[in-house]
Amino acid sequence: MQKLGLGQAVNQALREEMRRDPRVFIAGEGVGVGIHNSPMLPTDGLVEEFGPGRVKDTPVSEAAIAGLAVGAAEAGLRPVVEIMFNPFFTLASDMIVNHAAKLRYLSGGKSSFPLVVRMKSGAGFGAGCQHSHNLEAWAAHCPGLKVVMPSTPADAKGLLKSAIRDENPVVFIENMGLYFTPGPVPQEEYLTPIGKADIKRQGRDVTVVTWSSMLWVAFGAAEKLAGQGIEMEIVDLRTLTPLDKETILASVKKTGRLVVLHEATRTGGFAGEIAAVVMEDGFPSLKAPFRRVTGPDIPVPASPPLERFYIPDEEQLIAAVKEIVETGG
Amino acid sequence: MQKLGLGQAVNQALREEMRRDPRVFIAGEGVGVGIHNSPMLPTDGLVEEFGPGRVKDTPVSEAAIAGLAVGAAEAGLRPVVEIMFNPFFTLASDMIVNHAAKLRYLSGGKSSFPLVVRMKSGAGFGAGCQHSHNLEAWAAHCPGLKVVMPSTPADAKGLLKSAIRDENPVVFIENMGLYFTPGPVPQEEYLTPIGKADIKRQGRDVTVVTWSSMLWVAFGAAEKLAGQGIEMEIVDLRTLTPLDKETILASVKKTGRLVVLHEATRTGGFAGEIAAVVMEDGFPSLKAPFRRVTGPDIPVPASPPLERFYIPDEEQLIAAVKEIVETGG
Amino acid sequence: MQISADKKIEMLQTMILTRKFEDALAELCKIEGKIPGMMILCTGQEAVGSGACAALEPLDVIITNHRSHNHLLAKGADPGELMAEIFCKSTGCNKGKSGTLHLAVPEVCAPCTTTVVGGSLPIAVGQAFAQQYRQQDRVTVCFFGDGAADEGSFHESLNLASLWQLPVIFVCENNLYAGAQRFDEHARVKDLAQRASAYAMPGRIVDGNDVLAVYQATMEARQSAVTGGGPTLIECKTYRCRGHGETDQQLYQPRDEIEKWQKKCPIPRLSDELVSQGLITPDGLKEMETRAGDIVDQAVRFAEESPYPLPEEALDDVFA
Amino acid sequence: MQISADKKIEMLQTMILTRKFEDALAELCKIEGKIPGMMILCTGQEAVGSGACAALEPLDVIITNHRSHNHLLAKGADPGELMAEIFCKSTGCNKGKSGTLHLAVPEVCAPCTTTVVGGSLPIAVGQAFAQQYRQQDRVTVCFFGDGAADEGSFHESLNLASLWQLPVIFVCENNLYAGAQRFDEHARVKDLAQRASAYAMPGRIVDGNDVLAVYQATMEARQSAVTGGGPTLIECKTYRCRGHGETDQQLYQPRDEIEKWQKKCPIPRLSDELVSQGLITPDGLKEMETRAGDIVDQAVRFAEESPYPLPEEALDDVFA
Ligand SMILES: Cc1ncc(C[n+]2csc(CCOP(=O)(O)OP(=O)(O)O)c2C)c(N)n1
Ligand SMILES: Cc1ncc(C[n+]2csc(CCOP(=O)(O)OP(=O)(O)O)c2C)c(N)n1
Ligand SMILES: [Mg+2]
Ligand SMILES: [Mg+2]
Repeated sequence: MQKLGLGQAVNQALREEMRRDPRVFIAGEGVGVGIHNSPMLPTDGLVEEFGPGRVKDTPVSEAAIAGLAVGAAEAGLRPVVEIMFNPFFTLASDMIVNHAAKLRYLSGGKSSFPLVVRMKSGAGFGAGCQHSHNLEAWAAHCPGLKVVMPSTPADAKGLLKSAIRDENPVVFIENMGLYFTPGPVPQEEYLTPIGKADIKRQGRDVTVVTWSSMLWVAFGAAEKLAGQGIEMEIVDLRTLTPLDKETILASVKKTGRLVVLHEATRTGGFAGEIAAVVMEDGFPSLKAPFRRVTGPDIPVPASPPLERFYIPDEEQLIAAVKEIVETGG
Repeated sequence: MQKLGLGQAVNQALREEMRRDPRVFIAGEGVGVGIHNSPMLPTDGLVEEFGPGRVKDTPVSEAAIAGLAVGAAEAGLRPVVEIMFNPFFTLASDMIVNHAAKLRYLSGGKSSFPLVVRMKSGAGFGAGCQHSHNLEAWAAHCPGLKVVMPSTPADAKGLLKSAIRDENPVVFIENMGLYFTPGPVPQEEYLTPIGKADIKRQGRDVTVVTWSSMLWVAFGAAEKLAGQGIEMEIVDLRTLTPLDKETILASVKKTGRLVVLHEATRTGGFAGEIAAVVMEDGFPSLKAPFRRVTGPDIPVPASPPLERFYIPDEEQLIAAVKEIVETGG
Repeated sequence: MQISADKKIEMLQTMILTRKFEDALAELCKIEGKIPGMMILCTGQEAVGSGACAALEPLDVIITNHRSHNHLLAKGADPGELMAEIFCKSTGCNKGKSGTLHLAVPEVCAPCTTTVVGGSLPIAVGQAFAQQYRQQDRVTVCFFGDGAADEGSFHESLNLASLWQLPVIFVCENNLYAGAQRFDEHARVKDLAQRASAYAMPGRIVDGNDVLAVYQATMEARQSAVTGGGPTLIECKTYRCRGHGETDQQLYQPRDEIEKWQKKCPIPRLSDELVSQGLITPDGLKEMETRAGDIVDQAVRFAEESPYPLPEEALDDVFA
Repeated sequence: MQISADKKIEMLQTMILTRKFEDALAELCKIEGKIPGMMILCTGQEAVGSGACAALEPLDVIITNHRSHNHLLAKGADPGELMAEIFCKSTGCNKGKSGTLHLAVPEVCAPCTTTVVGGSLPIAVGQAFAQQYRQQDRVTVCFFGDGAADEGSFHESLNLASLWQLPVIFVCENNLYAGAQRFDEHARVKDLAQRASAYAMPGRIVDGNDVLAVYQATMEARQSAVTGGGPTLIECKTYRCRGHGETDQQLYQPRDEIEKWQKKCPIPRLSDELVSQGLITPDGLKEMETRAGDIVDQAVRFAEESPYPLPEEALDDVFA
């Protein structure tokens, strides 16, 4: 099977969908001609294949980029726009949250807004908190939006293709750290369903719910814990909304213990939603307290030791798991 | 004691602080001369007392309003700016989230940003989802911001005065429905501490954590349930961040049961954070599943029957409480 | 440019219909519980939407804002469905989800109305982009107020539209007020049309109470747009004769200013001209008014008699 | 206006110091693991910050952006603490929290640097408002790029500053590129200075490679601002001789364009003039370069020898 980085997988999805459907176009800052030239990047080579009529470089104008998508989607196109980094979601958020997500409802179901907003996210680049700030919880709190955060190149390809074909606005968040680690991606056409979590590892002792790059932290911890006789089940959410409650609840029913792992800051992060769902509908299964392993409640700092301190790691996850496995009933 | 609506209490707080401290100024759309003339409104009469030099009417420019606050706060003033309605937080959010909340950290603690952003929120006015959208969970997910949502006029006055004196950026959200119901407010000078929840009703059977206008729904339900022998303890959060975990945990320890009630939409709402905290640190106290009573996952609709359907009510809360009181261990 | 008698009469009709429609609302909204939410009317500004939309083809798009009734009626929206939506009834064009503030009528190519000030502009850019992408001979008209011209979205939208030479016409309804702020209290520039120069875009100033002038300016802008000449900013100078909304007592608007502008009302201005030119008889005019009144009466009756949506319908239409 | 020899020499010094500072960084950042994050340099643009800051008083404020090294050095920031922060060390001016992108130096009235494009403008407006509110004879200079002039925040900020006649000077560093986009690919207007007319604000075009012209324009704008004349937009036409950041291969910048502009380098332009006017001797110039080199060497040594912050320090400084 071909091995691609997550950015390359995104690239392949964009290419396939643009070839399939002439209504698909992409727009954003540097999506055509950019300052970085690397085949690992999501929009690499697209302007060469599809031309500047379908690969639109925009000014530095996030509200206009998002509004372009809203208007063009209603008019029948399939916009895939890029907001360069997750913190700049703020600048596009009126168009995405007050418009893309609401205008269909406001029309009484007459209009639709089939658009995708792609964003890069994630700490680890020494760029600091104005470039690294995980805000998936914002989008996930907005009815009318779907929120997708793939962890593997294969999922990224299948999910992005589904997002482009979805009749609704989809926020698609790519962790940049995943661009540079190749993984297997089926060459052929396939769609990965939005709204379905994926059990990436089976285990009987504890359920770890995670998404995006944190999956790989979970894998690392799972391996080490396995050596100590603790079997972690890893639920890769893939889609935050609509949330696949069934998969989460079934796993917690099996293991009786829940840890949520995400890179975003702790308070108000999406781990809370998982906790609430399990406490509502899976309470009888629970044998032990809940644990969150998340970024601390600080902006992402630039200096390497500080930034490493920010990013959740295997040790923290292992400690959290052990705590509830040991103390739990 | 004087009886004031929440808007009047805010007005009194603004007046007292502006008299006390010449660095305090207010700015926003229509904060001086507005389209509504009512003594119940928060900025009524301020331009008459303090003049247009300290009560600044701005153009319809939310980013500039928020940026004005950021710059002026760093320069040593005490800005209290108004973003008219909570959904327009989107337009100001880059300045508030990427700047007010982060620039102190980015300066290594050298700069500070003592500013208050006031916003009106709440459904119930038939204005629809572009005016009514409760986004407190967004602000509460941003390290560096404090988030205050008073439920009573007395709290509003004391909390806003604390917010204005706080050295940090505070997001202060006022439910418009509370403007028109007078309640007792001490005439004299007092400060209500930010970061402290308030037990508004003692009870042994179930803890209801709530904030802002939903407190009054909780009161109504509590009274009815008391008639049926169920005693609700009501924890009025008042401040979402910093979150007063101690008060919540102590209450749940006492009652063993938790319901969170908020007007915002369900998925990704701040109820999740409360659930997570209790499941982390209060798990052994819990006798029953958790329940959330919240707005459903829809934009706020305009039509009265639809909007009433949206807003959480006493019946829903009573049903949720009974469910866990009856089924719980 | 010669404007046909039929076209002029069509515009007069639209203005009269709008006025009757809104006069009825002004009364109805005083009745407690009758109409939910704010009531935002455009009395005195009817020439803008009526003139601009008269210059459009049916498949041209409009994107409008909180002060939308005239724009939508002028584009051909059904008055009954509009009225029912304003009443928040299930027969409304948006099943009661939108109410008066976000009326969306995709059937007449008015697919989105936004009350976020400045929100109409980026969306119009997107619509115009789709028209250009598909090489349609269509344009998008974007309505917004003088206040909206201070939002960041105005700037980003005009820049992008000009850069890509999109077929969009930005129609700024400068009614001299944004909320309680007079124009010169929120912008120091004398004419908003001047702002077009920041994007190398043509900017035109039009007497917004002269429906024929608005029509003509829009025709020219449309012609330019469909022949690759790109966008135009048209500033229509007009006046908000009523308050921002119906609960606004207009304390900040000088009485004599209001009266001066009331005398410039676009409706008699055109009807007098048509009568004096013999294009319509006084009886014909009266008949036109009666007909408009009937349409509005019927719309109100339809709205009044329609049921509210069922509570659970609130859950519909979030996702496609 | 007569510019004193001392002033000219001061500006030359600043430019030389910046160049040496950034030349060192250009080398250092090639070493794996040496400097975290992006490396964004201003080679060829040193005249802008050097000229503008030379026109300021110590208590005047500057708010800058991602391309900030020159602005901060020109305002008097300590090169060692800047360098240490760029190295992300605990002795850096922001204890390693900011790194190269958000250097904040309140001690020299450069309290915020933002890498959100366009973010510097609303903050500068707030700073200038505070200066006006307190009736200080101070101004705020806001640095931003041509790309930032397309953000909504540009528009809202200039409108508000003009409306309130705030003492702010908007210095637009038009280096012909925003990321990989040439100026004419992101804006159709010929000169960004033109945009000032949208706010009834004076807009000036300055040769951004002529430090004396930048100084003079800033002096005049400052004079106007402190005497109640309000804000000015100054467009400094210059060129980004290096890539957007050091990993940018500049494939989209024509080779001959780069070479043409390299020949216009502001440093020899001024130093040649000063030498030919006898204001400085060739030896004096060499000495000046040596001194700047020593300062940079020392700064690098300080940064290299400084420790990283302790991991747990990440938790400090969120709240006051
Ligand atoms: C983003 C945003 N800010 C504030 C408001 C509140 N608001 C509604 S209408 C209005 C004034 C708009 O003035 P203008 O654009 O001139 O339109 P007009 O009402 O005069 O037609 C304001 C401030 C809003 N709806 N949206
Ligand atoms: C809001 C926002 N959008 C996008 C970016 C990514 N970005 C960083 S610098 C830059 C180009 C800025 O160009 P310009 O303003 O001309 O400044 P220059 O880099 O030329 O100095 C972009 C798009 C950003 N930092 N912030
Ligand atoms: Mg107006
Ligand atoms: Mg540039």
